[in-house]
Amino acid sequence: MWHELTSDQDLLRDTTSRYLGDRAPLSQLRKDRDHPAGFDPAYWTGGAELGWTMLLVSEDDGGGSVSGKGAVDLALIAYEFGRHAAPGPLVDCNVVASALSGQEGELQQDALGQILTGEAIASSCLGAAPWQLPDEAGVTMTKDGDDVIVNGSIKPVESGAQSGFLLVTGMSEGGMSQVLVPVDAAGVSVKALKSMDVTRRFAAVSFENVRVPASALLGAFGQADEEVTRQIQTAAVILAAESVGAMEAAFDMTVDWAFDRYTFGRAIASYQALKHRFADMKSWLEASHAISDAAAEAVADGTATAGEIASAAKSYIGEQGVELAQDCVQIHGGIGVTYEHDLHFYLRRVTLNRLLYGTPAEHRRWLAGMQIEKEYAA
Amino acid sequence: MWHELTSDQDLLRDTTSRYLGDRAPLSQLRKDRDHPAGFDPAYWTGGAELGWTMLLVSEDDGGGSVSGKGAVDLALIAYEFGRHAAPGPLVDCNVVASALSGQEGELQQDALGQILTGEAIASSCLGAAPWQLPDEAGVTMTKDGDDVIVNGSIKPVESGAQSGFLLVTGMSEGGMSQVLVPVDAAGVSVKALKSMDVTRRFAAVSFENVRVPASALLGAFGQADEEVTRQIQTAAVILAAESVGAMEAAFDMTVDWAFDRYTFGRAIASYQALKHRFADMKSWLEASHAISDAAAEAVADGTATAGEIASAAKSYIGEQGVELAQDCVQIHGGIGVTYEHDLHFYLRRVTLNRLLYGTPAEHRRWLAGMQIEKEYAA
Amino acid sequence: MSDEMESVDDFRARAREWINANLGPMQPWDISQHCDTDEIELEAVARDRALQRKLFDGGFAGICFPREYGGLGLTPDHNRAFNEELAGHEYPSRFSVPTFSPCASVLLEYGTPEQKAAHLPAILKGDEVWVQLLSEPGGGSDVAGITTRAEKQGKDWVVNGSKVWTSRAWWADWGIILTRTNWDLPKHQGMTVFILPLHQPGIEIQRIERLNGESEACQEFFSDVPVPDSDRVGEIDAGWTIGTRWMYHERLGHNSPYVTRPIGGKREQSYEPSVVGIARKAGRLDDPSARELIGEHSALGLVTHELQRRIAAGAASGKGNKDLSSIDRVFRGIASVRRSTIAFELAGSGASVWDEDEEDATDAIGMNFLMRQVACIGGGTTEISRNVVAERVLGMPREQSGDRNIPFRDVPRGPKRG
Amino acid sequence: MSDEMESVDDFRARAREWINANLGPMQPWDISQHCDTDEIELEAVARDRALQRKLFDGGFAGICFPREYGGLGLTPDHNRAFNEELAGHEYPSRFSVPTFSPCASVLLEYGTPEQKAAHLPAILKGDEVWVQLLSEPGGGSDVAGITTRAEKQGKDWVVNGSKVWTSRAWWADWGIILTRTNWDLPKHQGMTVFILPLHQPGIEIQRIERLNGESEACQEFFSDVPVPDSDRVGEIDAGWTIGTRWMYHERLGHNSPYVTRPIGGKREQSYEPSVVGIARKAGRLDDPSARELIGEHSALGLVTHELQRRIAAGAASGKGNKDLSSIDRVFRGIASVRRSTIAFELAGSGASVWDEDEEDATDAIGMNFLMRQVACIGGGTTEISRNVVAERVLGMPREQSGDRNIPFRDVPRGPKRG
Repeated sequence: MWHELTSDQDLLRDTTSRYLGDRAPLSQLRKDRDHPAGFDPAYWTGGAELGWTMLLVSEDDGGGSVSGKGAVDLALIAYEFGRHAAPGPLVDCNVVASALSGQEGELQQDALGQILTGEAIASSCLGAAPWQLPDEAGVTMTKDGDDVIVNGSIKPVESGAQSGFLLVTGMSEGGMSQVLVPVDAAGVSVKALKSMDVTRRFAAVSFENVRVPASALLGAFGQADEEVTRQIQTAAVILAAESVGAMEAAFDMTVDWAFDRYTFGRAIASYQALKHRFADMKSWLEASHAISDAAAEAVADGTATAGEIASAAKSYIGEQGVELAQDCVQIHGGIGVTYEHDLHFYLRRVTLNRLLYGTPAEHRRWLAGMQIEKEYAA
Repeated sequence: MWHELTSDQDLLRDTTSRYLGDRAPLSQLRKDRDHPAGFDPAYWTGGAELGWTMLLVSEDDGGGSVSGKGAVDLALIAYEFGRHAAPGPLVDCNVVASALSGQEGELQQDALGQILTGEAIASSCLGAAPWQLPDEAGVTMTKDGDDVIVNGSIKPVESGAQSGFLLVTGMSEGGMSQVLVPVDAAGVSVKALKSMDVTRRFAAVSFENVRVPASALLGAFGQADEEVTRQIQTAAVILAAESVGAMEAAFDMTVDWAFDRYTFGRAIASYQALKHRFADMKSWLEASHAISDAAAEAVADGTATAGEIASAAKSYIGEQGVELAQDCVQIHGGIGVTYEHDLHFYLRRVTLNRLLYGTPAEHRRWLAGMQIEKEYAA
Repeated sequence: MSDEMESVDDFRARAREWINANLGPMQPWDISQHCDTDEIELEAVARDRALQRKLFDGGFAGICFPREYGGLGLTPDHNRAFNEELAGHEYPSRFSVPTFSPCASVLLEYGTPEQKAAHLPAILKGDEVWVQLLSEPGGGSDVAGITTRAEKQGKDWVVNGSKVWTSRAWWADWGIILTRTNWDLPKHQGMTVFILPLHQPGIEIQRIERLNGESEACQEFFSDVPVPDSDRVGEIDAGWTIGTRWMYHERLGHNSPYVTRPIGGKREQSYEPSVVGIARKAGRLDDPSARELIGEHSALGLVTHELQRRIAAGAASGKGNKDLSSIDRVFRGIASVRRSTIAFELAGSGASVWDEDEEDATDAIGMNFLMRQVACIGGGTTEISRNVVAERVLGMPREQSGDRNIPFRDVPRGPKRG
Repeated sequence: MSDEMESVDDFRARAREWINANLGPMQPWDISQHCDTDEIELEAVARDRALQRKLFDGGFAGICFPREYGGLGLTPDHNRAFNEELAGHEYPSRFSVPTFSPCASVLLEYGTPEQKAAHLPAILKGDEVWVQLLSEPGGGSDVAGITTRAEKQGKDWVVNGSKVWTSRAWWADWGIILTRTNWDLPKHQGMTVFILPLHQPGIEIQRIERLNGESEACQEFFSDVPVPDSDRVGEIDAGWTIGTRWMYHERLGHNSPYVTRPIGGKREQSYEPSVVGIARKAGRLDDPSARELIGEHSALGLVTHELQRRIAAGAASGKGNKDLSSIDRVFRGIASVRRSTIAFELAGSGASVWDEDEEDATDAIGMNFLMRQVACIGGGTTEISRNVVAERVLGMPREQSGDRNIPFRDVPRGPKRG
């Protein structure tokens, strides 16, 4: 994480760290393995009180950041989520909250209020993504008079089965559109899925001729491309910071193991082949910190290269985070793949984070597109 | 190489090995750096006398193998070519010779005779390849009455500027076609190119409305797909075996170096981080031997899986051969990138072999196509 | 039965007839010993015990075991002939490894006549399933670094300590165990081998859950477990002599002449999901980069197969060095990791999140990926194999060790002691 | 000139004026010192000598060097101000490294007054270009393992041995050399530093051709080269004290306050070929797998840049450990290798075979690929950096070495001696 934090940022991070240590220790997460949501509602509302869902929301709408750079503050929390393999829809609630901030509709304001208090969970249904061709979209939206009709299905949707509001992105004439849909709207069906994670829950959501009024639109019909891009950058920042936290936890416990574990009368930390692998891992870890921090900063500032840096973070950490965690497993040996050991919580975290909001390959394709556009323009 | 060779095979390999050691030591190759062909004609005709160009040619046409498995015998020679980083168009002359074997036209028989004695060199101009989409072909062929008109350009063509005969593959109606074109035909132009290799020479060849009679066709117009596939398999076998030889030479000299080179009072062979890298390299080398041998055997026998195995060899060795050679450079340190050191001859060999007759990525795509076809058929 | 040995061909013919008359077709659980629930697994064990008894009663159990212990006293060629005839048929797979090899094999070579008489016939009749109690927590690749102790009490012994990674100990009957009996000698001296029944007071068996939910491996805790001296195998403090031979039989595994299992016939069915199928389900079959991954997966599979053949041929020809198998082990580990990763990459989000009601749920791909390093850990890590390749195949200097030529009690075993 | 030091701002203003009046725009050869032919290189050297003389005559040479040796006696802030004003202008790039740092810097710290008077003004006037004679054949990462010897003859010395990887020694004037003077002491003791003119009988300078055809590096062979004791730097046998400081100045390199070179202004031009351009030329711009490679290349570039910033920020804040730069070194090496490989992969056959008459010939891509490991070798190998990260950043045990606390003559140096 950052070399220099303000004291307010330090407090924010420290408070979350202690809260997670108290309320979501790994022993608790093991117990909640079959819990439908993965956590108690009080855990989430308590976190919301600490500011987990407000950092990207304008002050007018009841939000506010700690440092003036909401994405940077949020990355601090996400990092702690990663270090604790913490449950809870941090990514989706923040993505939806930031999308709703500044939206004046009644539904939007109501949803935002509930997300801010933690009373409701919201999910993003990314049924179309900027790295896809238009015909690859999973959700389509059409106009019917003043209404918008939504069709299609999308998975995985984080906390879909626990969610009150769905921010749905679909392909429509002219570009992408986004609507906010209460989960109980007619034609919406949600099915809980199984996942490789222990702490987080996912669902499949489908829309069958779901009709919503134009007032449910966020922005103009067919004009959401820029806003979607911004949301994915936000998600990339949170996921990257989470994965860096998880990588660091896995790395630290593996370094400790290497000092404690003796074989042939020597600590395994003394074997050069392992020392060199630790050096490589350390370089990946520091590089991940660096690009994660840079992405948070660039997205907070909305710089021209924010998209490139966010995709670089998402793709680099997506790939290298998993390789680091797997190398930690390898160095642990057989014990590293037991359920009793803590390592797998971090392995699962980075593995799933790799896939959410675009895989490394997808972000690389997107990044190439940006690069090509820039060079052609030059 | 094979665990079990017949005594005839052993003799063939040994004779070539000694011939190359005498006639093409690295000191000579250094001198011939700016030689237009990279070798004297007598070197090549001498090699032809040893059987370098006859192994895939039927006895009726003046050829003959040593063991009954021409591709296996040829792989033994190719392996020695790799170990010596030897000059000469072994791949192309054999590909063309095997294509001409059994062809009855006058031109074909004349060309084959000259290739067998080494008097003429022949090159394959692969202007269309099975891993390409038809519209990606570099050469097209059309019918005009009884003639075939060839258009397009293709590079790199091995020994193109030294060649007497060009076996040209192009896209035509119905599929690929192949014609044999004397290099002095009207409309053919050959331009010598620079390459990263020191020992081999390449050219660009272009065809501008080159008109050849139907008798120049090998097989029927538009029906050459299978034959082209077979030729690429043959080329893959030779290139793979060559690269295995080059890998082994690079690996052996690096193992020697690791024993001889002391740092901090210890042979570098005693450092575990390097020992483990040598172990990995050894596993790549043995795996390359294994798949190279299997490809030669399968292509010689024309088994149903010959295509898969040949592409596996070409793609695996193409990629891992280069990685092995580069790791050898790394372990040598600065001296490994000097011109005076021998290592770069092998690095260049495997690097260029990686690209000829399809890159690893191209062979993987082709292999995937075979796999998909097989599973859909099942 | 005459004293002259039946020819392999005659034996093969007789075996074929009996097998066809008595054994049903091979079942999936004969290859993969994975069972969805413990109940199903116990049923499978009972079925295997009965099958082993059927072989015994039919006169085909223990083909290479001596007649005096209930076997047939025939040659490895006879065993191979039987195994070839067995192809495609059901068989008692839970007896093959580790019961016959290494356990019964070690017993046959080093057991007392009384021990052999007591246990070998019981094994051949399907009454006893054995496990090997070798690995220890904190032991890993350093097999000879065991600290489970056996102490003399009168003329008998008491065992304390723990063993781990014992497959399926929770329903097995007997174990062969390597213990430390003398702490004043250097590491490789001072060990002794015993046999003991697994289910007795003083032995607690815990199952180890893996991160993918499977729990076939167990850990055993020994608290003052009494072992009579008559259950000692081999000389006191000479256990490592047995240990090296034990590990030889372990490496032989299914290829041991003491093991009954089908070989040849139609190629063993692969339970790996097809990457073509994975890519199709993910809608990526026409994506060129997905095709490159499919091709790479396929190429690595072929290379793995050919390398294995090459190493085996080298060993068979006598030209190869036995340490060459470590090359294969390194390669297989790396290739398997890459192949799991490719499958995961091709599956997209389906590998991590799935609908369990769907026909071809994709959970296995994700779990295989999470477990991918097992290919580089199980049966000796790739790190140890790399040492073997560098030191024994390439002849590079050995690693310094901190446990040679000093009393085992002084060997550094952790920062608290160091 | 008054005794009161000129303010940085005043100095900056005066420098700006002078620079604008006297120096032309920056030329490509100011950044890349590569010249296509030796003739062109010698012209560039002459031009740099004249430019350095122009700085000296203009009163802007050696800003941080003491006045008594021809410098200005100002502070690093003044030097930085000058360098910032120099942005975009031509400058004597062949003097910056290694002449000013480490050579002149070491001379300034350890030279005798006579040595400093003889050489520092000559350097500042553009009369002497220096090289460092440090690495040896067979030395590599083990810098202190040198075997080039200086032996006393009367009160003077005779040098024998060889140094290597000396950039551009073939046209340089003087060298600073680390030699071994006592073989009975342990490795890090028993070394002594001297200075000597490069072009004299007894010194043979050979250029080293790299596989890409470039030959800027040289090897020097010393045969009974006489060195007067007055050209000794520092105490006899205490050369490693100087050596560690010498390497500090070498690491500082272009960031040394003794070095004049433009900083800031428009970002330094990259000579790396664009991978988008490469893919376009190869006709692969729309191929999804090519796009993944382009994106990976771009991401690695961004990550490299951000990691460098992070490590620098850590160092600047004082929280970082100086060994952290080894993390950056490992990462840059690996990332650079991968990026060269991606460029090569995207170029297809164009990287290996090219038409030299074409506008944008692709030979550089292939040569970069063949030379890719230089990124993991030059300036200390990644292997050495990995040791530093493991041992000094993570605190893991040090490698055993075979050369500590024994007389240097007994250190194993090869199988023939071992």
